[in-house]
Amino acid sequence: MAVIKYTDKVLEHFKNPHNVGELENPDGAATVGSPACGDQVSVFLKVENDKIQDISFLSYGCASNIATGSIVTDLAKGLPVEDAKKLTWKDAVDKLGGLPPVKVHCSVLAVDGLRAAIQDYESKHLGISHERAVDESFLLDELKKVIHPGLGVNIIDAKLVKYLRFQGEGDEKPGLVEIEISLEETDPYRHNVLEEIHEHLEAIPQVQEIDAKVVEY
Amino acid sequence: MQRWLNTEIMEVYMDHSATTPVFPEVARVVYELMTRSFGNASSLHFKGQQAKEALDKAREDMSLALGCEPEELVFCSGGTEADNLALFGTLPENRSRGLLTTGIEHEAVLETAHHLEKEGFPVFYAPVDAYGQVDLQAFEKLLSGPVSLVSIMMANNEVGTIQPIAQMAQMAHERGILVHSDAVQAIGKVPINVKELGVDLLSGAAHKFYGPKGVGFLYVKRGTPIHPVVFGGGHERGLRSGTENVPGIVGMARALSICLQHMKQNTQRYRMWTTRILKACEQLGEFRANGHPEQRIPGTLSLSFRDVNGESLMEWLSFNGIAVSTASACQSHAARRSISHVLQQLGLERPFANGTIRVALGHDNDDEQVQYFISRLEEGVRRLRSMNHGA
Amino acid sequence: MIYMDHYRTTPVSPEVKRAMEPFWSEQFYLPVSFTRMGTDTAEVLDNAKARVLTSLGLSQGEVIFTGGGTAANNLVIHGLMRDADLSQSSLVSTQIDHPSITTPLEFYRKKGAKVSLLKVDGEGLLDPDRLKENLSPQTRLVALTWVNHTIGSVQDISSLVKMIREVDDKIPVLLDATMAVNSMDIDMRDLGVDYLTLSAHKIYGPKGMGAIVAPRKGGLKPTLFGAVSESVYWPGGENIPGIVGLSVALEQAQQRTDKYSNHTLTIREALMKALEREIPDIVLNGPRGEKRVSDNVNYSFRFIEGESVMMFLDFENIVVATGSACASSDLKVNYILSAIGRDHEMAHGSLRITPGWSNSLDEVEPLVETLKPIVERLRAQSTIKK
Amino acid sequence: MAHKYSPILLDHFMNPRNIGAMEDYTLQVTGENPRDGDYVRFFLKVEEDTVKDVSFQVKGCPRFIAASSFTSEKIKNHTISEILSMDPVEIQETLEIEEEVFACVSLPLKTIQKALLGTR
Repeated sequence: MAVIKYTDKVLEHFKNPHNVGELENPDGAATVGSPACGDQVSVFLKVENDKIQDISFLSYGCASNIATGSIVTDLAKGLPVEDAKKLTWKDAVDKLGGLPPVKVHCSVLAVDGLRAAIQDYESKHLGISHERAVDESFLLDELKKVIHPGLGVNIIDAKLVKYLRFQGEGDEKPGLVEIEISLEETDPYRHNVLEEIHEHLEAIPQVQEIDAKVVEY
Repeated sequence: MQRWLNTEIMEVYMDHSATTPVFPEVARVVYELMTRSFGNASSLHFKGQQAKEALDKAREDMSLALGCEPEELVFCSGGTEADNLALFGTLPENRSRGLLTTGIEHEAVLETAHHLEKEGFPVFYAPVDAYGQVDLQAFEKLLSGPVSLVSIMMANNEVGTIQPIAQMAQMAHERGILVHSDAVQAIGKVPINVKELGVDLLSGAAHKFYGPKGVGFLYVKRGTPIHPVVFGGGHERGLRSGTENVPGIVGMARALSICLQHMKQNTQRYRMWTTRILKACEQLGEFRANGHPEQRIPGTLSLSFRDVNGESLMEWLSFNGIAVSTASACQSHAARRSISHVLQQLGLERPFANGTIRVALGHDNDDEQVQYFISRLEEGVRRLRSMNHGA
Repeated sequence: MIYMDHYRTTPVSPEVKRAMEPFWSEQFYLPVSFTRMGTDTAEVLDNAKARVLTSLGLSQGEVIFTGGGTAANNLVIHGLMRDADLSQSSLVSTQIDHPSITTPLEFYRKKGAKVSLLKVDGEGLLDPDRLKENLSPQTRLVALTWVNHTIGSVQDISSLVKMIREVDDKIPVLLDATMAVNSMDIDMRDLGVDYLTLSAHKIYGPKGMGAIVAPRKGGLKPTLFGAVSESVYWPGGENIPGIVGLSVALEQAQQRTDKYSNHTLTIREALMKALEREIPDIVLNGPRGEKRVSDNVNYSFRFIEGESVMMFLDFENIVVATGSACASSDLKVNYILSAIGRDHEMAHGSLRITPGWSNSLDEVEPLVETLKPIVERLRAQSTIKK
Repeated sequence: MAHKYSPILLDHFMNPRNIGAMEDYTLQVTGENPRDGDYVRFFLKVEEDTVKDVSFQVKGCPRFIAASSFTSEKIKNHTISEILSMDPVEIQETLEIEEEVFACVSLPLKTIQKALLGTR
């Protein structure tokens, strides 16, 4: 039964989250996730000589969404931008003393928000374009953000995605993503995983159509 | 009606195979959860958390006691529901393969097997010897038939014989066949480790081991393909929907742990009393003890007396304050069989089968009660025999 | 402590607890013919059945005690469909019925039956004409939940059943009365339904106990098999304390429906007024007034998510429920709120507050006073603004 | 429904009247229930068309023993024609046994009636 049991650290960061709010004219800002899926995070950065001088976040979501936002901004504050980029959702979860598998996706979202804000800063101030060609490896990285709530592991590492194809320019249907994902009929999170796949891929402009099939092998 | 009795009536309960009184400590735990921390395990808030923690702890304790992992236990309303889930939940939709069981199973498996036959599933019944143990050669031959599930009870409810489950599980697994065992009569009385038994599914019912009525479990080994038969909110990993009966489950776990603490001592007590009872029965003459002499649930005795009607002997004992059950009566009006399907399968001659009672000793019995029972039994048998051949 | 989640579960009442007491360790035997202990127990079961029938206005009929409310609904649905030709069978219910009705229906849809889960209006009420359109000679079952367990909408059962009977009086009607038993006086003689189901732990009775009550015997085929003792539908050793507990809880509930509905209605009205006065940007889920059951309040709080609100209330020892996906067992957003037209955000931000006997009017003000700053604070840190 | 023994039935079971064999009987007859091998053997002393004395041996369930005991008491000092007109339903009602469930209750009287008819 996915009834959530939070550690005291999580409750502490939930009750009194650090770095809440919106920075005046931030050097980098980004919003990831969506209220539709019950989870959204906005991260704001102020950078001085390549260090994160100030950072804040806003959140729409459950207790772990708020707690992970708080811990990630704590970890990133004062770090050189290059080191902040290396922060992983596992660092956040460990700092919080663990998260139930069903809530791991919140820490992924918070780290995602931080990286997106950094990319926003880099493209605005350093002219680095993060235009990455949208291909299968790009999609694989995106799908690594989809965590299976029962396992607490992303669907790529959990080897649930059995087939992935992206038709780019020159193929018959450019923009079409075909995925086969293995989920048992009695898996209570079957619906949730499919929804998250659509949420992540629909955010990519080059993706026109998503054909996600569930297989059972 | 008391006028001819020379001794005081003593209330003695010796039908523990039918049901058992709840341990006082278990009743207290159930009350506590029923009235105060009554939270629903599925809810999030701390009221729910209290129930959730109690449920998780119970699940852990029981899995430790049975030698499995907590997620491998599916809680339900009792042994009957667990057996139905084990059979209906694993047999293939296309009826290509069916069930291998025995003719001496408890109705919860036997009636389900009969229904499956009506639905077109192949069902095979392995023969048993005079003690009630499965004939392993015949069993092995039957395994080569269209079988996808073996369901054989760990111990028989009437004669107490314990089946060689581990051997049968090994033979079945060599052919990729799932194995379920109804262990309702064995749990709390003999040590059980599901990994050592090697079964894929195992059912139990709390009211047989001094736990609350209306709660039981099915052990489902991780990875066993099984689908639910009760649909709804997706509780118990979707295998048994419906709000968890937290007070019942916690009571069941507590009852099992108490039984395990007393198992060694109780087994010795029951063995000692069994020897004493059997000795008295031998002296009465024209007597059979049914079930395997050693591989039998300690404290379970199936006693057959020639030229005695089992129901009359039971009534005589009942009148003297002693509760036992009889396997030979149209007493179970629904079945209206003259003698039980188990005794028939064991090939017991009819004059003996008709005079059969089942005595199931329990935690709450003591020496004085056993002595009182023996004296009443002797008098009852002599009395009833005198009625028909002027002994 | 303010416990206002009685729709999730209720404590066993002292009277029910006392009634169950003898059957744990003293009178623990099962109904067995020709034994004193067994026949005493049989009488206890007969009295319990009689108590259930009379509480629901019946002098005779069938009472099937089951292992819970979900088990009761499954037993009726499987019992009607066991030997039916699924390709010629149609099953009808609504999109907002309880999962213990909609999920078994989905099971039969996958096996080839036609299943219509009808749309309801924005307040969760079923239009009789829409039901009428979906009745046909193949209709094997109409299953309805009297009071919705999330938004408290009360279906107009008498007119719905009257309409069904006009179309065809042989169509079996299952009515899940679980959330209606506390507040609504039930007389099954005028209700005209074939099977009524209920769950004990929602009416101050024990968990793990449910019941099916039918004016006429027969009609269902057994789908649970075992040693038949008192009931061919729920074989095996009877849960005597549970059965006694359910029957006493039902009797008590039905004797006090007026007192209960007045008690909870005053709290509900006060709570709704206070919330709408104190906290902006909130939307009531489900109907107002008569069409809403007396003991259910459900609001969506815009711009924030429900699990966080619940956790903060939890810290203050206030217990309510939420429709947020984050708090649900399968992370799915509350299907009932979606069915009445709430978008995901509104569904995530919903709170269900369900008072019961243990609550009083003077708990309303502290609850709202505690809730107000929580909502403001969460809105302040939310990514979505007005 | 769990059946219950009536007090009168229990009395006849615990204190069966006229139990035992008889030396100087004029007529002996045995009735057997094929289903479960229960049987009753009546010893009758018949003088001037009247049953002066009766005793019986029995192996059976409590209902069968009670019915045999009650029958033996009922036919004592009655004429053969009176006994032939007796109805087993009366026994079943006095002992409060649902006949349709326990057909064996009427076996004792029918056994005697068959035997007495034979002597005509």
